[in-house]
Amino acid sequence: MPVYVLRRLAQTLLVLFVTSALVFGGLYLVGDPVEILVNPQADQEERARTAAALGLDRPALEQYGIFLKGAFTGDLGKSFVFGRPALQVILERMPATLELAFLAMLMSLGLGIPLGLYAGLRPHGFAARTIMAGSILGFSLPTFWVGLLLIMVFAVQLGWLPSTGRGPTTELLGLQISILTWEGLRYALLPALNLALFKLSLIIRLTRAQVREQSLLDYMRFARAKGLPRRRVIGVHLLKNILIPLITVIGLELGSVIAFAVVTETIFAWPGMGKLVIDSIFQLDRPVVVAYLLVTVFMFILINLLVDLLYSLLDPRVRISEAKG
Amino acid sequence: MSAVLPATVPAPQTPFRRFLEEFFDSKLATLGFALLAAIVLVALFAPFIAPHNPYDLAKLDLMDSRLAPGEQGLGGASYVLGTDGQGRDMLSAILYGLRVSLYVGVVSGIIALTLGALTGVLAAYAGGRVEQFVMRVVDIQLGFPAILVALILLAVLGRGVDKIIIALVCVQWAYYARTARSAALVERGKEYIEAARGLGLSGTRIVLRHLLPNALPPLIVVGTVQVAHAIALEATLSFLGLGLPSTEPSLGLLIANGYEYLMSGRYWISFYPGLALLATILAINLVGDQLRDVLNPRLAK
Amino acid sequence: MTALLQVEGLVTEYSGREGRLRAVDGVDFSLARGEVLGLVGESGSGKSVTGLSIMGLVDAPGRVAGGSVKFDGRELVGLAEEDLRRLRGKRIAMIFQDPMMTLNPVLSIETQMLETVLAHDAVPRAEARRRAIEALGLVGIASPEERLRQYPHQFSGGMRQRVVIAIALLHRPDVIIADEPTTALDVTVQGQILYEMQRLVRETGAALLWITHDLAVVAGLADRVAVMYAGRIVEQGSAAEVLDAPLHPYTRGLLDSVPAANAAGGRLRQIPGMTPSLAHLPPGCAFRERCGHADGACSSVPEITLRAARQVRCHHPL
Amino acid sequence: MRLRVLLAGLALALPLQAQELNIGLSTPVTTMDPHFHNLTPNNSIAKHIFETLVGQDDQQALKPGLAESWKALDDTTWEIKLRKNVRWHDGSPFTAEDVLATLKRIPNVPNSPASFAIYTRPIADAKATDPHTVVLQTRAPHPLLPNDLATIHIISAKMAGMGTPDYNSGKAVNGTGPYRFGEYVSGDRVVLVANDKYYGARPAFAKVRFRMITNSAARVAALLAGDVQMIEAVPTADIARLKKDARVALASTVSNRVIYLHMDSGRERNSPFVTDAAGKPMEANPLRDPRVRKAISKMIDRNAIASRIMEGEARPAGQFLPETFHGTSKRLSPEKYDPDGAKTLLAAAGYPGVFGLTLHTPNNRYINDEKIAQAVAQFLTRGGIPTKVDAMPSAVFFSRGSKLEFSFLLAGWGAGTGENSSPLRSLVATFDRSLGNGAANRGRFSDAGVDAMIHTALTTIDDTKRGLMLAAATDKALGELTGVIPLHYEVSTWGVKKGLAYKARVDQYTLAHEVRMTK
Repeated sequence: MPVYVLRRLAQTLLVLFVTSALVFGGLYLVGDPVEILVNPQADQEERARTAAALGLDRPALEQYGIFLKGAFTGDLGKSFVFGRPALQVILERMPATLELAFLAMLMSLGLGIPLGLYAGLRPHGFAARTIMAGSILGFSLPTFWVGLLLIMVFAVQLGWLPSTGRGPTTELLGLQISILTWEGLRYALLPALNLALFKLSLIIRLTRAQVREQSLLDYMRFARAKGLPRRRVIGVHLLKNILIPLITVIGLELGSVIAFAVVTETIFAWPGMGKLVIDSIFQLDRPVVVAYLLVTVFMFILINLLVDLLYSLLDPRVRISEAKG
Repeated sequence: MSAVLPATVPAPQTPFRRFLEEFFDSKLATLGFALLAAIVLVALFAPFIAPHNPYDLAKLDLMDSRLAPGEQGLGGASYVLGTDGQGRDMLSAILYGLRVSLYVGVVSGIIALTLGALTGVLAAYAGGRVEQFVMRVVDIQLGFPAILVALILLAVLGRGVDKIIIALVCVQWAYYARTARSAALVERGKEYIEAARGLGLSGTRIVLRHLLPNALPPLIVVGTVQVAHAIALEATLSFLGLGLPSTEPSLGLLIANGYEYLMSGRYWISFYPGLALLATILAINLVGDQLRDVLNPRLAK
Repeated sequence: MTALLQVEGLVTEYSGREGRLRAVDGVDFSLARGEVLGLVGESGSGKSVTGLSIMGLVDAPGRVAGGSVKFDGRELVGLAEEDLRRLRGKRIAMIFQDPMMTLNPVLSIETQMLETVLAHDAVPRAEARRRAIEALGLVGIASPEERLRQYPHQFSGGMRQRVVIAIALLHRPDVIIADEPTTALDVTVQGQILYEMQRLVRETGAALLWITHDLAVVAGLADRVAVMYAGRIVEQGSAAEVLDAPLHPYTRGLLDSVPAANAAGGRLRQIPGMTPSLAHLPPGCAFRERCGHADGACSSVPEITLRAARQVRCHHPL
Repeated sequence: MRLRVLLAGLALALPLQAQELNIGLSTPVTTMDPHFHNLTPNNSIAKHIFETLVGQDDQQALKPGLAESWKALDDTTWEIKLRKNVRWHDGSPFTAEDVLATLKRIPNVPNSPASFAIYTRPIADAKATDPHTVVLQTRAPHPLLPNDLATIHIISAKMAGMGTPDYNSGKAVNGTGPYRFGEYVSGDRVVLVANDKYYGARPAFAKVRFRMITNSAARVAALLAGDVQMIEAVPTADIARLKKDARVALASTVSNRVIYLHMDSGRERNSPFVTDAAGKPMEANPLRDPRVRKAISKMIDRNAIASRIMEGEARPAGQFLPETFHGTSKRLSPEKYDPDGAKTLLAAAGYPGVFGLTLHTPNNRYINDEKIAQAVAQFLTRGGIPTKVDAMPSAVFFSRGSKLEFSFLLAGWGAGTGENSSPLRSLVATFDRSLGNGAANRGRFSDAGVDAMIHTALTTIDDTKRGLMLAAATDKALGELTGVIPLHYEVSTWGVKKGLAYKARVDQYTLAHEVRMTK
């Protein structure tokens, strides 16, 4: 197993390198950051000064070379906008996004699996059809639209939850976390729900499809023939078999939830890194965008690795083949 | 379980007719199909059905902007679903928008599915280094958050239907590849593939006749979700100011344009396009669900 | 012998696109303590559904639509699910055809055995474990303690079926319904399992309903034989009599198509025609279109007639 | 950056107090260093904590700030008298040393993406003649020095050596203004607390929390939900509804920002987005002809755009700045909607119905920018010039625009100094790197007469004379030559909870110390 992990980490480095080159090149092509950073009143001299101060007066390849050199020592450059190390800017915003993604994932799993189970076990009932219709609603409505609707209903009309922003935070292992207190959680509920909606639909559908397939298999019948209570047949025999394929999806989706936070954070004024990166793209703050992508890609690969490990933990069949390979 | 219907039953009709019969067995699926057919027809013939041409700038009148549904404009024209901020007839815009959205969603979906399914199945078939390499590329692609790839790509490419299709294919193919590979992987391990290899069947034949069909049901599930996702993603990109040119709006873009009017009570500017989007995605999913059930040999009764 | 399991007029229907189908259409038989009954038929004849109907395991869109199943004097049709559950695995056990599919792939053998013990008896885990090990030993699995910790995929097909049998035997059930448990296995393994089953039934005194399409298996195992065709039992009697001198043309046909019964090098005899779809059964005797003896009388459904200790459902018994 | 989490958290949990004000900002504040990034939201926050020598009222008229008075001793020498009773937040007195330290720091802020050096560059020398008098020497006659000084936030000499990180953490933030630094969470909020020892009017709120809510619909929702009591940049779509809402009051004023069209009047041939009527590239560049530009101007119904697209939140423009500003023309009024006149002019120029255009516009920079462009295209297409719209994010737009990749573009200009010389010099003066002229002249309009007038005006110290010259330059550049086509002035609107009042400002700053309680 350690060899396997090491090999994956080595591949990760390669991936990160490719990522950085692509994004660097891409953003270089989009436009000149100086144009967007300087005050409109600035004259040509001030523009030249800005370009020089940010190292933008050098050829693109040289700029990338400088970036690479720094990257090897863990320095991903300074944000044009904030004038601070890009990595620091990102890491500062990361807990906010992670807690939102975590909460959203929790919601979509906590609701999606039971609902999907139900819809799969009683596929022809009224409730199941309602659940499935609802799930279609969940991924056909654009996130931004639903987001505003949630704000209008729960904050403006009903006044139950705060409309925007992040609540008070408490420190946990050196990170600022807001969802540990009820007050903080109140702020996180709407954005997390907004973010969860799409995944919730996906999980419901996947779970249902899995349930429908698995419940026809003989092991399910045998479990009942053994006289096991229904609770155990579904809760252990069925669920464990469903969870295995779901784990892969969940791993994938966690990454995409983090990325999709971009939209939700914009609407709910959630100070996470998604909102930061949108601003950074529009301001051509290249160091931040590159650092963000490196961080998320790294995180994603890490999640993937964890999923693979978890997978082999859950599925005895994989454990063996992994040992062989 | 030994089947209730004996497998040796004489086929009373061609497989295709059987497929049709099974497909239309469900009322819901029939409804979905009818809805989808209607939507596709409406989209195809939008220029003949639509009361106005929403793309013709010379025909738009700013003075008719933001009319409520049913209100009459200055020129005497009446607008069943109202007008948007530019004085564009919403009904016509929705009809034309359907066209754009379907085109973008379906074309990008088909290209991505073909590309993804082929790479995924080939990876599963080839195994070893090829598989490792392909799956690593897929991981890289999936590691890039879809919306960000699209954002940067579109920032570089600019706006346009072709550009958004490129962006959507780029962010979607990996999902299909991954799904196809894992489905094919399960099949690859099965005895009949060993047998097929043993029989000396060619690689292409095994891939095309055995691996691909078995990978199809999960691909269709992913596909129906992804087409819907593509249409919604396109709307989101438009919301963020990228995507399609605003003078030729898709449904998503119409919703995005109407977004700012939501708070002000001018609901129709984004509500009706939203309804159309919902109907489209609903229809696609109803059809997709039934397709999956009918095509899935394990679910067949 | 008093009947432990008494099945009378059992009807199981499936509702589908083509209307309601009777997969089991008025089946009667009984099973006595310690007896082995072979239920024989082609695939699709309804024999598996009969087994499931007894267990109360028929899933939607199917349902037991009529008749009665009495177990030890107690009516099972219409019994509350919880009461049925208490019987399943405890007093009536079932073994399925494909051992590769019967065991849950992601749970260890230990989990799958212990849960069966604990579902019916409130005993400490250690006791449940002891019973599991004992059951594994009983079916001839070497070093059972070690194998207990393993997962299904670490077992060969034959070994898995032994595990399944061990699970079925955990509570020393009164009735075991075995649905083609050897069909999916290699011939040599098949022989071993058959031998074990026979031995175990004799040791535990359980009654056995052995569902199969293989007459050769029945010949060596069963005390009595019932032959099913298109949802109905067409012939029933002691194994020796039915196999030696079948009364129903269908039984005859089945016997003739067993390779051993044919002279070496000679042409294999077959039943003409195909098994009909339940949806397109001919009116009257279901076998009539494939039967050499069919005439006008066969357009009405034949009643069961008794001949000594044998039953046959035919207008023209051989 | 240290987060005063618990404190803020408790405050959020409490019911709203009269002494607390929550404001929803439309753009993120990126730093607490008043000299790091010359950006409206940053300057707006800085104005609470720091002060400038010269102040500006809500109409950008100059008024005393930290300086009691200023006067030009000669063409290049200015004497500035400082206010005497001012103390820094840390208690130390404010003196001329602080001013000198500030002027020295401004050009030397490392990594600054947009420095304030454009305002200090004209100053050749600065010295203190006594603790409360500063004498500034300019390189050339520079009449706009007081306007420039109105943008420079004075920091205490003690903190001049501190870097931007120290400001962001709050360690170095030491001002003289009505509010003191409380907390800054990047991308989320800025919290300020009242400076009770302020020499001027005491601020009405003990604590002000600025929250960055960039999405405009969400900002309105936050106001309606009561999460904030004030928002800036109320979106035009919601104005009508908010006007009717008894819970809120609106404050608005015409701003100093004009939305205009720039045309490629530089290239003689092969302007990239000028096509013939069929959409094929065209060699001739009709946009060089002032009559064509005038015709385009006449095709546009500014009132329709103001009322329909902007929902009344704009005023049709005839020049760069509303007439109340210094140096504006008294003769120019918004071009009348006159499609027939336009046709006549086009015919006279020899281009009736022979060419088409693509109008490039940013889609996230100005209020309704993309929609205005669509409306313009609508009018032009109907007027006989088939026009397409290509909208893009401002990052792409300005990069391409400055590389002269467009033929016809929509942009906006806010006169930061509050004087007409700013747009004249940047938009219509001939592009000249050494003079710093025409930096935003993306149409490369050039006219020697206009250049000469601007140059003279910029070296004339006398305000009245300079004003007349600027007005004359405007008449020529816009009225006569139509160097750019002004469309409208944006109206800036703030929304406040009933019971509060805000005097809307032309410079679009949101200043908490200008918010009053009405009951």
